[in-house]
Amino acid sequence: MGTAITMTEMKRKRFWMKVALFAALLAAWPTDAAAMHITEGILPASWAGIWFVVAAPFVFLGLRNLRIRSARSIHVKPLIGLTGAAVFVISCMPIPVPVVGATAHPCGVGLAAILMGPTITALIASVALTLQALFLAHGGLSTLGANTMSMGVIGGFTGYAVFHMGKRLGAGTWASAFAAGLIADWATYSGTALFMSLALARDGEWFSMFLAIMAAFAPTQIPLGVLEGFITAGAYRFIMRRRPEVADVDRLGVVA
Amino acid sequence: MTQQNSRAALETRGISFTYQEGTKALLDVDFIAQDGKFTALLASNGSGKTTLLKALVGLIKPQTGQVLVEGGDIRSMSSARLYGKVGMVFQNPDDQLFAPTVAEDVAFGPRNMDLPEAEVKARVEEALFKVCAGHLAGKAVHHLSYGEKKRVALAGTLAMGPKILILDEPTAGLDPMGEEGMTRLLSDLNRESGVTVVLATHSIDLLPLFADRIFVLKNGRAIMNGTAEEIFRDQEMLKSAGLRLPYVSALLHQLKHYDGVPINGLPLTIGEARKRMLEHIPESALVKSLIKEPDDERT
Amino acid sequence: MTQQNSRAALETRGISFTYQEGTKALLDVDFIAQDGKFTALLASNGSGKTTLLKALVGLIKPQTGQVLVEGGDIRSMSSARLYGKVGMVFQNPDDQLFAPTVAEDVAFGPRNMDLPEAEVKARVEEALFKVCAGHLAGKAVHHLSYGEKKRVALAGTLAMGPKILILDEPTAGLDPMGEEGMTRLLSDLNRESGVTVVLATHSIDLLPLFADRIFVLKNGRAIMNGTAEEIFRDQEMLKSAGLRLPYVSALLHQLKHYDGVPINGLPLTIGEARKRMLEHIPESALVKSLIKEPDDERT
Amino acid sequence: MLFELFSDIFTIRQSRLAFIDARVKVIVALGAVILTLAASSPLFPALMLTVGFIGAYMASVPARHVVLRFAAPAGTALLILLLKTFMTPGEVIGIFKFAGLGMAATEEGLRQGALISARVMGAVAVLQLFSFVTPAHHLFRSLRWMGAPKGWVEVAMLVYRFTFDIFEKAAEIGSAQRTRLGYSSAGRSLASAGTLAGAVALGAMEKAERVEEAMLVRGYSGEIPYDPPPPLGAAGIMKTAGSLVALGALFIILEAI
Ligand SMILES: Nc1ncnc2c1ncn2[C@@H]1O[C@H](COP(=O)(O)OP(=O)(O)OP(=O)(O)O)[C@@H](O)[C@H]1O
Ligand SMILES: Nc1ncnc2c1ncn2[C@@H]1O[C@H](COP(=O)(O)OP(=O)(O)OP(=O)(O)O)[C@@H](O)[C@H]1O
Ligand SMILES: [Mg+2]
Ligand SMILES: [Mg+2]
Repeated sequence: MGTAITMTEMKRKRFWMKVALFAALLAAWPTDAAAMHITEGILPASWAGIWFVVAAPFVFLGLRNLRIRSARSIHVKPLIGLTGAAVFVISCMPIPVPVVGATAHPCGVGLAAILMGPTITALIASVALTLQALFLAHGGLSTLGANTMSMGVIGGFTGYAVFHMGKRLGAGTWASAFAAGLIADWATYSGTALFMSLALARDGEWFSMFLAIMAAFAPTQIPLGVLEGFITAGAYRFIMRRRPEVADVDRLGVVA
Repeated sequence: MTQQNSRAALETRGISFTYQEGTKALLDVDFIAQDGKFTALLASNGSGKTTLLKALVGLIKPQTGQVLVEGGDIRSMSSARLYGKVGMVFQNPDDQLFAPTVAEDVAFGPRNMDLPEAEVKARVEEALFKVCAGHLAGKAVHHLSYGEKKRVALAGTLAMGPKILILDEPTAGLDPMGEEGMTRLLSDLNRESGVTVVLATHSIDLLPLFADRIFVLKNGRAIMNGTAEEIFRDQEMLKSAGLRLPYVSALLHQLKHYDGVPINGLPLTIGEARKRMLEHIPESALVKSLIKEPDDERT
Repeated sequence: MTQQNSRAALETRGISFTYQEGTKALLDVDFIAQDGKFTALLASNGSGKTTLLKALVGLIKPQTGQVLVEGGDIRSMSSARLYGKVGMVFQNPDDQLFAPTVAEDVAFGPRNMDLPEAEVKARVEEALFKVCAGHLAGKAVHHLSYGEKKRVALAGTLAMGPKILILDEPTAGLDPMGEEGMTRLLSDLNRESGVTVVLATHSIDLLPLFADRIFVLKNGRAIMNGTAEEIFRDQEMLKSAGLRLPYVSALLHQLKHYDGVPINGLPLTIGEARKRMLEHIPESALVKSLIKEPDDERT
Repeated sequence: MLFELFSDIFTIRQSRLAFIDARVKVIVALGAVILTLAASSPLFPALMLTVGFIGAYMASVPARHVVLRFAAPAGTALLILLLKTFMTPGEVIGIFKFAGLGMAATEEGLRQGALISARVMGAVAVLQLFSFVTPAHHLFRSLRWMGAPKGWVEVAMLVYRFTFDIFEKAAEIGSAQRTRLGYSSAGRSLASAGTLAGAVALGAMEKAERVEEAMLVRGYSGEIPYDPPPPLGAAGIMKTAGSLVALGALFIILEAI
C-alpha cells in the first residue's frame, strides 16, 4: 500500500476490500469490539506519554471544578461519585447492535456531559477508565491518557456542546439529547481511530490507516451511535419527567 | 378454586445455581406450586429465596436442573408466552415503577402484549381497582407512599392477567395496616380469582399462615415443605433455619411445655389459640360482664 | 443508669416541617428523650418518623420550633460538637457505608474527629466487637449480607462514642434471628453502656416493648406518648394511628373481651402473658409430664 | 456479560502475592508495563504474558475468568496483527485469496504486527495480574500515598464502592422490565434501555442525597480522611528496587537475543 496520494484505482479497490475484511473480522469477534477504548499496549511509549500530557489539563480542570464546588457545597463530592458510578454502570449495559448482531456497550459520555458538564465528565471518564482497565481489561493504563482524551474530552465536550447548541437552536430537549448522545459516541470513536492510526502508521500512510480503522469500526459504531442517541434521549427524558429539579444543570453542571 | 388438585403450576427439578463469583445460592432444589394454591417460601436472609424466584421466571438460568411452568420447560418458552402466564413482583417497588404516572406504569405490561388500547385501559382500571388504588391513577409515581408504590407495582403485574403470581417479600417495609391489607389482597386474589400465588418472605406471624404449603430454605437447600401446621410443629428444623414460631404459638407452646397446660395441637392464629385456651379455663371463671360487643377486628 | 432521672437528652419544642413540594411532614411536635432511656417512635408508614429523626440531628431545619440537645439549641452547635454527642443510623445500610472496606468505613467517623490513629484503631475494634462483627473488619463492604451491613452501619456510629444514639427502623428487613439480635444489642447498649437510645419503627411485636417511653405519631403529629402499657391500653388511639396490639396481647385482649376471661392488665410479652394465663387455669388441669427441661428460648 | 467480569472476589482469596505491599506492586507493575511497551522484540512481552498466567494460577483465579478477561484484548491483538501484516508495505511473504482478491502479507508487516500484539498481551497480563492480587482499597491508599490528587482518589473510591450497588439496582430494574415484556421488540428494547439508564442515573442522584446525610452525621466536612500507610521502609524499597532491577536485567537480555 503506497501513500494515499499515489493510490491507483486498482490499489484503492484492494484497500477497501481489505477494510471490509477487517470489518467482518471485528464484527465476528464474540466479545464486543474494542472500538471505544484503545487497548493496553497498542500505543508506543511516546504516543502514550503525549496523550497523557494532552489529557491531563482537562482532568485537572475537572478536579479544580470539583474543588471549587465542594468548597461551596458539601454534597458535590458524593453526588459526583454516585453519578459517576451510574454512568459507569450504564456504559457497561450490553446493547444488541442490530446490523452486526453483536452486542456492544454505550459510552455514556453524552449523558454524563449533559448531566455533569464536560470537565467533570473528563474527570469521571479518567476514573471509570482506570477501573475498567484494572478490573475488566478494557482499555489500559498506558492508554489511559489517550482514552480519557477521546472519551472524556472529545466525547464529553462535543456532547455538551451539541446538547446546548441544539437547545439554543430551538431543537427540543429530546432531539438535543439524542444528538448529544449520537455525536458524543461518534466523536469518541473517531478520536480513538485517530489516535490508533497515528500510533500504528508509519510516515505518510496514517490517513489510509485512519480510514481503515474507521471503516473497521463503522459497522458496529454507526448503529451503536444511533442507539446511544436514543438511550441518552430516553434517559434524559425520564429524569426530566420524574424529577425535573434534579436535572437542573446548576446542581451538577459545570459552567462555573 | 382450591379444590382442583395437584396440577403443578410451577415446578423446579433439582435446580442448582452458583453466582459468577462463587456463591452457591441454590443447591438441588425441588419446588412445586400447585395450580390455584398459595405457596410460601420461608427462610432467613440470604437463604436463596430471591434467587429461586428469579429462576422460576427465567431471569437467571440454573446451571443444573429444570424449571417447568404448567408442565413445559421454560427454556423452550418465548418470553411473551412465559410472562403472559407468570407475573413477578419484586421486593423494592422503586425498581419496578418506570413510567411518570401510575396509569402509564400499569399500562406498560398490557401495551407490550400488543393489546388494543381500549383493552389496555380496561385492564389498567381493573388492576388498580383490585389493589384499591383506583384513586391513584393520575398521580406521579414518585409522589406515592411506600405502601402505595407496593400496591401499584402489584397492579402493574396484575394488568397482564397472569395465572401465576410470584412475589418477593410483598409485606416487607409495610406498617401493620399495610401488611394486613396486602395479605388479605393476595389471599383474595388466590381464593376469588383463582390466581396461583407463590411468595417469599421472612416474616412469620401473618403471611405464611395463609399458605396452603410452605417451603423452608436454608443455605440454598429446600430443607422441608408442608402445611403451616407441619412446618411449625418441627421446632428443631425452625431453629436450624433461623426461624421461630409465630408469637401466639410460642405463647401456647411455652404454656404447654414449661407450665404443663395440656393444649391440643399447635394453634397458629389468634382465633385458634383462643379456642384452645378456653378448653382449659373453667366456665365458672369467666366473667360475662367483661364481654364487649365484638367488633370486626378479630383475626 | 436508668435511675438518673428526667434530664432531657433530646427535646423538640413545637417543631413543624414542610417539605419543599408542600408535604406537611411534622406539625407542632413536642418530643422528649430522657437521658439514659430507651425511647421509641411508633407510627405507620409516612407519619413523619424519619423526618422527625432527621430534625433531631439537624439534617433538616424545622420551619418553626426548636430542637435541643442536652438543653442546647442545635442551631448554635457546631456540627463537630453535635455529631460527637449524637449518632444517627439510617434505615438503608447501603447508603451509609461508603468506604471500600468495613474497617475503613467504621474509621470514617473517628478520623473526622481528628483522633490520633492509634485511638481510631482501638475504637474501630471496640465498635466492631460490640456489634459482633470483629471478624468482618477486612472485608469489602459490598460483600456483606444485609444483616451484616446493618450491624456495621451501627458500628460506624458507635465508634464515634455518641451518648445519644438515634436509629431509623433498625430491624427493618432483618429475619427473626437478626431482629432479635439487633433488639438485644440496642437494649444492652442502653442498659449496660448507658447510651440514650431513640428509634423509629413500625414493627410492633418486639422492639417497642423494650422502650421506656413510646411516642406515637400520626400524620406528622405526636398524638400520644407513654409507657408501652399505657400506649397499648388505648386501642382507639392505636387503631386511628394505623397500629395494632402485639399478637400476644391481642390474644389475651380477645380472651378477656370476647370470652370473658378476667385477665389482669394487658400483658405485652410472652413471659407476662404466661403468668396472667396461668392465673386462670386450675392447678389440677396442669400435666406435669408435659414439662420439658426449659431451654433458653424464652422471650 | 461485561459486568460479571467486574469482580474483585479473587483479590480476597489468600495468595502470596496478595500480601505484598500494594505500593511495591503498583511501582513494579508500572515498571513492567513501561518495559513491555519499550520492547523492540516480542520476547519480553511474551515473558510478561507467561508471568501473568502463572501468577493468575497461583492466585487461584478460575481459568474461565482469565479467558474471559483476556478475550477482548486478544481480539484486538489479532486484529492488529492482521492489519499490520497486510497493510504494511515491504517484502511480500505470501498472498491470501479473500473474496476474489489477493491479500499480500509482508515480512515487515508481520514483524511489526507480532511486536505490537505481544506488547498488548504482555501489558494486559501485567495489569490483570496486578488487579487479581491487589484489593482496590489498597490501590487507593497507595495512590494517595504517592501523591495522586486527593479529589481524584476520593471520587474513584466512591465510584468503586457504589458501582456494585448501582449495578444491582440496574439489574433489578432490567428484570422488572423484562418480566413485563419491555424487551419484546427492538423498539421496546430501545425505549426500555433509555428508561433503564435514566432510572439508574436518577436513582444514583437520589442515593447521593442519602449518602451525603449519612456522611454528614459522621462528621464529614468535605474530605474523606484516610490513614496514611507507614513509610515503605528498607525492606519495601529493597523489594521494589530488586524487582525493578531483575525486570530490567531480563529486559536487556531478552532484547539482546
Ligand atoms: N447478584 C449476586 N451476586 C452474587 N451473589 C449473590 C447475588 N445475589 C445474591 N447473592 C448471594 O446468594 C445468596 C442467596 O441470596 P438471595 O438474595 O437469593 O437470598 P434471600 O433469601 O432472597 O435473602 P433476603 O431475605 O436477604 O432477600 C446470598 O448468599 C447472597 O449473598
Ligand atoms: N424528601 C421528601 N420530599 C418530599 N416529601 C417527603 C420527603 N420525604 C418524606 N416526605 C413525605 O413526608 C411524609 C413523612 O415522611 P417520613 O419519611 O418522615 O415518614 P416515615 O414515618 O419515616 O415513613 P416510613 O415508615 O415509610 O419510613 C410522607 O408523607 C412523605 O411522603
Ligand atoms: Mg431476597
Ligand atoms: Mg422512615
